[in-house]
Amino acid sequence: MAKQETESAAAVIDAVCAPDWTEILRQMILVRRFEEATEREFRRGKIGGYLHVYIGQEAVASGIISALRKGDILFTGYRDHAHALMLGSDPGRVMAELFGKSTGISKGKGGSMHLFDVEHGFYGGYGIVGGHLTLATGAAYALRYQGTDRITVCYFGDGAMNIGPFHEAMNMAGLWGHEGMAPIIFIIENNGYAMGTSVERHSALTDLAARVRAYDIPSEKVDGQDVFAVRGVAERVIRQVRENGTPYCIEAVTYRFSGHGAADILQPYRSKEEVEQHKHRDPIVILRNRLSELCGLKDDDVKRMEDAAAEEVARALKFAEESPQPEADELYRDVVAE
Amino acid sequence: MAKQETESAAAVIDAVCAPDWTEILRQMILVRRFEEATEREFRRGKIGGYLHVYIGQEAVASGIISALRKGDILFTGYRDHAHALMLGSDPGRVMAELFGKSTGISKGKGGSMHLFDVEHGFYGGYGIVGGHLTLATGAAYALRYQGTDRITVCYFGDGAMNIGPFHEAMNMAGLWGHEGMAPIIFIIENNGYAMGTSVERHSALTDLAARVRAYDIPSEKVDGQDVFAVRGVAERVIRQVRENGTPYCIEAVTYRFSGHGAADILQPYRSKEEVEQHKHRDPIVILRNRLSELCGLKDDDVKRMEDAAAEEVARALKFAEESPQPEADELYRDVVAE
Amino acid sequence: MSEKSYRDAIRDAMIEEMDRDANVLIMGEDIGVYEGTFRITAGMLKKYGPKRVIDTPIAEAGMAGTAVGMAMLGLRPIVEMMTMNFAIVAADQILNHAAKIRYFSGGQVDVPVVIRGPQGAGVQLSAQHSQTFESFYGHFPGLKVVAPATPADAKGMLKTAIRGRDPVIFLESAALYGMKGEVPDDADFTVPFGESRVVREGGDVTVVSYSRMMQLSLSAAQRLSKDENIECEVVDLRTLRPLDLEPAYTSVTKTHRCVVVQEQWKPFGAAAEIAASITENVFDELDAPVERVTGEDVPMPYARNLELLATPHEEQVMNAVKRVMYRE
Amino acid sequence: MSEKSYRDAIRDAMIEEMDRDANVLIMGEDIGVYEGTFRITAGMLKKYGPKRVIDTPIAEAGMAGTAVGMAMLGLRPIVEMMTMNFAIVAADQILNHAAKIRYFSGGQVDVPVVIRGPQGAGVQLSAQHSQTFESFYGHFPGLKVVAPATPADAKGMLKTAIRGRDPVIFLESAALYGMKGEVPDDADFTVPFGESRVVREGGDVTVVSYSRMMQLSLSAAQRLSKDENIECEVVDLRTLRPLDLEPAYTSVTKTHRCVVVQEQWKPFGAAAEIAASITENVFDELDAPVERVTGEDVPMPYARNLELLATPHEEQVMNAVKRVMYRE
Ligand SMILES: Cc1ncc(C[n+]2csc(CCOP(=O)(O)OP(=O)(O)O)c2C)c(N)n1
Ligand SMILES: Cc1ncc(C[n+]2csc(CCOP(=O)(O)OP(=O)(O)O)c2C)c(N)n1
Ligand SMILES: [Mg+2]
Ligand SMILES: [Mg+2]
Repeated sequence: MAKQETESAAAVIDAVCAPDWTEILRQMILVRRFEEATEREFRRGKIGGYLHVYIGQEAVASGIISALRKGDILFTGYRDHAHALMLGSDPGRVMAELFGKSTGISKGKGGSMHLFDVEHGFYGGYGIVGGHLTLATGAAYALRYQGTDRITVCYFGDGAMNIGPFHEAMNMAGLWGHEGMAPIIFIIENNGYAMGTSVERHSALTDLAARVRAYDIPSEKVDGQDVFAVRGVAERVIRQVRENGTPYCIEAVTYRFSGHGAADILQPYRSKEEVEQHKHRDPIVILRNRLSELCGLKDDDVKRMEDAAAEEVARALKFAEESPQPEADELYRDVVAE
Repeated sequence: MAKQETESAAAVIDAVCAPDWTEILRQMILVRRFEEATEREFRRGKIGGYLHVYIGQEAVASGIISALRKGDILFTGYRDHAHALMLGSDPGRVMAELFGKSTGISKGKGGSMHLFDVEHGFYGGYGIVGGHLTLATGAAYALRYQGTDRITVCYFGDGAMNIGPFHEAMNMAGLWGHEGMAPIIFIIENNGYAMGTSVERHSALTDLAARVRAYDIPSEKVDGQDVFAVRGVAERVIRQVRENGTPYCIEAVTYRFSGHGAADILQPYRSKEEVEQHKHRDPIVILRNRLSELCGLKDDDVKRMEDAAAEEVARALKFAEESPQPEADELYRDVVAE
Repeated sequence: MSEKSYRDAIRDAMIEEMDRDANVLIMGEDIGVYEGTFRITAGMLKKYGPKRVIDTPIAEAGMAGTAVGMAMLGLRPIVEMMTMNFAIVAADQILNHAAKIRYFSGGQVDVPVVIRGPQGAGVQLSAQHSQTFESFYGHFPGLKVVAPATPADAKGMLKTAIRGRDPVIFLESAALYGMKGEVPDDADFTVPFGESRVVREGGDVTVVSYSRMMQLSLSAAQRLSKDENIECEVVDLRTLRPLDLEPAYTSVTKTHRCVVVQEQWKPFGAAAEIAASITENVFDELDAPVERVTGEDVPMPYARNLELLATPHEEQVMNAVKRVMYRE
Repeated sequence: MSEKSYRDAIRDAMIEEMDRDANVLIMGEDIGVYEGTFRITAGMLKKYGPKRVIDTPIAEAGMAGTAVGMAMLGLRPIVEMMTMNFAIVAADQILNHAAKIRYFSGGQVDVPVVIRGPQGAGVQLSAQHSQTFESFYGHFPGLKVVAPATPADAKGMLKTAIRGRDPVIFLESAALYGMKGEVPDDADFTVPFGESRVVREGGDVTVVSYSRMMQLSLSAAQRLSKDENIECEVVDLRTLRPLDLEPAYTSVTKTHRCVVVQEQWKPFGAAAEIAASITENVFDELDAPVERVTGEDVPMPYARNLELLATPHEEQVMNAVKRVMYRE
C-alpha cells in the first residue's frame, strides 16, 4: 500500500501544475468561506435546524469529486455542503436551501441535512447516520444494470460504521461486487469522532479500513488532509471500480476543525490544543504551499481566489436573503407523485 | 490455530474415557430421537407453526454446553430444542411446548421457536434472525456488572451474520470486552446454508471466523461434527472468557441433515448426494466410534442408550399428548407484569 | 377472465410486468434458488437470471435500502419480504427513507419501489411472526399502503404498484394465498389505488374492512342474511393510504350503522382511523357508535386454542352487527 | 415542592433512582463524555463512572437490544435515544423483542427497560428528525408508552418506569425541556401509569391531549375562556398504553363535545384511537362528532414558514372547539 501510494503520488506530482489543481484550490477556498458564512448565518438565526460544516475536511471531498466524470453520482450524510458545491451546485441555491427559501436546491424542504442536486449527480444529503449506505449500494447496482460505466461514491463518517445498515450494505456490495454489479467507492471520512465519541471509544477495531475486509472489499487509508494523496488514490481506484464493477473503500484520515454541529460549543471531548495542532495540517494551506513551491502559485493568485470566493459567498447570501419563502401550498407538494 | 487445536485435542483424549463422555453421547442420542419425533409429530399435525430441527448439528450444542457451569446462560435462535434439552430442560415439558400445551416450558405460548427455561440458564429461543445477539451481549454485561463470573453463550447461524443487529452486537461486545465487560462466547453454527442460500451466496467473505475480527473479537474454526474438538475448544475458551470478561467467537463447521424447516421438502438448493456425503460424518457416530475404540464402549451400551432415549421420548410424547391446552385466560396473562 | 389463486395472481403480475419492462426486478431472501418460501417466485430465477431475480442475504434493511437506491436511479425493484414481520428490521429504511426522499429532495426523485410480502396470523407462528401492519405503515405520508382481498385486486393493484412512482407497501394475506377467484386476462388490467368499493349490498349495517377480514366479513354477512335476515353492506377498502372512505360514508348514510373489522390489536389499529373518520364525516347519520371488531390485545400465542381466541371470527362480526342494531 | 424544568425533572429522576438502586444504569450516544445532546446527563459519567453511564457507538438496535438483555438479567437500564427518531432503527428490538419476550417465554422474565428521549417538531429539523411516536409504539401490547406534559409528571412517571417490570417507551417533548413547574421533593414521589387526569375544568367542551399538545390545549382553553367565554375541560392522558379514557368519558358526559389534539399526522395517529374510543363509549352523550386537531399529513419540511404550517397551533384548537359547539 505504501508503495502504491508513493507511486501514485509521484504520478500526481507530474501533473501537479495542471490547471485543475488551481481549480481545486479555488473550490476548497470557496467551500471554506461558504461554511464560515453558514456558521455566521446560523448564529444570526438565518439558518435553522442542525448545521454540520466541513471545515478541515475539504480535501476528502475535493480529492475524489474532482476525479469523477459527469454521470457519476454521490451520496453522503448530513455534512453535505462541500459535496454539493464541489459537484457543481450553485452556491446561491445551496445557501437558499439553508435559509429555507423556495429557490433552494431542495425547494427549502430539506435544509442543510438534505441537499439534493440530481442534475449534478448529487443524490443527497441524509440525516440518519448510515442510512444512505444501502441506497448508494442499490444505486450502484442500478447504474451497472442499466449497462453504463457510471459509478457511485458514498461518503460516511467513522461513527456510521457501527450501525446495522452499514453492515448490510457492505456485505451486499461485497457480494454484488463478485458479479461486477457494485461500482461503488465507500469513503470513510474518519475525522476521529462521532460527535463527541472518539474512534477508540466507538469502534472495537480502530483500524477502520481493516474493518471492511470482513466484506471482501479492498480498502486503504489515505491522508485526508493532503488532496494530492486523496486525488492520487481516487484516480487509481475510480478506474478500477469503473472497469470491474467492484466496490472499494477508502479511509480518509481527516479532522474537523469546527464543532460537530453548530450547537457543539463546549466540545468537552477534545482539548483546544488538540484542535490547534490539527489546524497546522489545514488541507487548503497544504495545497496552496505545494502549488507555490512547485508551480509558482503567487500570493496574488491566492488573494484573487479569496476575493472571488468572498464575492461568490456574498452573492449566495444575497440571493438566499432575497429569495422568497416557499409558497404555502408547497407544503403538500412532493409527498407522492403528481 | 491448527497447533492449538491439536494440543487441546490431545488434552481431551486424555480425558476421553471420563464418564461425562458417555453422558454426552446419551444426550446427543436423546436429542436425535427427540428431533425425529418432532418431525413425525409435525407431519401428524400435533405440532404447528415452524419446526427447525438440529439433526446433524448435535455436537455443536453438546460440545459447548457440557463444558458450562451452573449459572452460565444461553441464547439462541429458533433451532433451539437441542440447547434446551442439553441444558437440562425436561423433555416432556419441551415436547408439551411444541404441542402447545399448558405444561409446556413456555406455557404453550412460545412454541418451537421460543423455548425458554430460565431456571436452567436458557434465555430463549428467538424467531427473528440475529435479533437475539444484542440481548445476549447485554446479558453478558449484566453478569459482569453484578460481579459474577458467569458467562453467556450465544448461538446463531451463518445466515444471521448478515443482519444489522449482528454487527451492532459484535462491535459493542468488542468494545465492552476492552473493559472486561463482555463474558460472551458467540458460536456460529455454520451449517453451510441460510435456508436455501449457501454461505458463498450470502456472505461476501466466506471465512466466517475471519469476519468477526472486524470487531477485535478473537475467533477460531472448529469441526462441528467432532464433539471432542468442540469440547476441547470450549474448555479453553470458556476459561479465558470467564477469567477476562472478553468475548470470543467459535465458528463450528457443521451440516444440517434435515431440511431448513419442516416445510423444506424439495431442497432445490442442494443435492441428495451432498446430504448423503455429509451424513457420513454424523456427530453421534463419530463420538460412538471413538468411545468404542478408546474406552471399550460396547454395542450393548449404545443399545441401552438408544432404548432409554426412545423411552424418554415416548414418555415426553405421552406427557405432551395428555397435558391440557392452556386455559382461555392464559391469553391475557404475561403481556405485562402482575 | 381466468380462475386464479391469490398467490398466482401476484406471481402473474410480477411476471407480466417483468416481461413488459426491463427495469422491473425482484429481490428477497430465498426467492431464487430456493424458489420462494411460498413459491410465488418459483421458476423466475431460471426465466430472468440472477441480475433480475436477486437472492439476498438475510438483511431486510439492506434489501429495502438498496431497492430504494435502485428506484431512485430509475429501476422498479420489487422487494419480497419473506414475511412482513421481518420488515420491521427495515423500518428506518422504509419510514425514514423511502417515504420521505421525494419530499426532502424537493421532488427531484421518484421512488418506485414495491415492498411486498405475506402477513397475518393463523398457523401458530406465535408472537414474532403473526402480525399485520396496516396502521404501522399507513401512518406515514409518502408511502402508499394496500391490502387486497381478492386475486383480481392482488394482481391489478400489484401492477399499479410496480408501474407507479412511489414506494408501495403491498400487504398480502398469507391465509388467502390459496383462495381462488376470477382475474381479468388483459395484460394491462390494473386496479387504481385509493378506490374502495362495495362488495356486497345491503341496507341494514355497513361493514368496512380489507384483506382477509373482508372475506371474513362477507361470510359473516352471508350468515346474517340467512340466519337473521340482516343485510350487511360490505365495503372493501383495498387501499389504506390513501384511504378512500367515500363508499363507506355513502353506505352509512343509507344504513346508519357501521362495523369495522381488522385482524390486529385494537389500540391504535387501523380500525380506529376508519371508525374515527366515519364518525367525523357522517356523525348525524349514525344511529349507533361505530363498532370495531379486532384481534385481542396480546402478542400472538403459539397454542392453537389461544391463537383462535386471539384472532377475529365470524361470530364476533355477527355479534357486532347485531349490537349496532341494538339486537343483542 | 421545588421549581424545576422538565429537563431537570428527568435528570433528577434518573439520578435519584441511580442513587437508590445500583441496578439502574444509563446508556446512549454521547451521554457521557459529551454530556448529552440536551445535557440531561451532564456530570453523570463523573458521578457514576463508565460502567453505569455507558457511551455507546451509533447503534440504536444494539443499544435497545443490549438493554433488553441486561433487563432480563435483573438490571434496570435506561436507554437515552438521542432523539426518538433514531429509535426506528431499533424498531425490531423494541417491538418484536422487548414487547414480546415476557409473553412468549410464558412469563419467565421481567424486561424492565426504559427507552427515553426527545421527540417532536419545532426547530426546523426537517423530515427525518421531527416525528412523534405515540401511535407507533402504542399499538404494540407488551409495551408501556407514556408522554408526560409537565415537569412533575416527567419526574414521577420516569421513576415509575425505572422501578417497573416492563419495557417503557418514555416520550419526551424536546420543546418542553425548558418549561418549568413545581415538582414534589419527596424521593419516592412517583406518578402511576394509566391514570389520565383533568388539568382544567370547564363545562363546554372536553379537550383531550398529552405532552406538548396538552400545554397547547391549555393555552387555547385560556384564550377561549378570555375571548369567547367558552370553558374547556382539558384532559391530560399522560399514558398512551395503557390508555385511561375514563376521565375523558366523564368529562364528555358533562360537556357533550370533544376535541382531541395530537402533533403528528392524522391518518392512523393517536387521536384516531382516542376519538374512536370516546365515541364508542359515550356515543349517546355526544352532541357533535369528536374533532381531531393534528399536524398536516406531510413529511416535515425544513423551511420555517412551512414547518409552522405543518404543526398544530392554538388557533386550530380554538377553531375545532368552536366547530364542535357549532359556533364557527
Ligand atoms: C441513527 C442515528 N443515530 C444518531 C444520530 C445523531 N447523530 C447525528 S451525527 C452523529 C455523529 C456521526 O458521526 P460520524 O459518522 O463520525 O460523522 P461526522 O459527524 O463525524 O462527520 C450522531 C450520533 C443520527 N442522526 N442517526
Ligand atoms: C429478520 C429475519 N429475516 C428472515 C427470517 C426468515 N428465516 C428464518 S430462518 C432463516 C435462515 C437462517 O439461516 P441461518 O442463520 O444460517 O440459521 P440456520 O437456519 O441455518 O440454523 C430465515 C431467512 C427471519 N426469521 N428473520
Ligand atoms: Mg466522524
Ligand atoms: Mg445456517
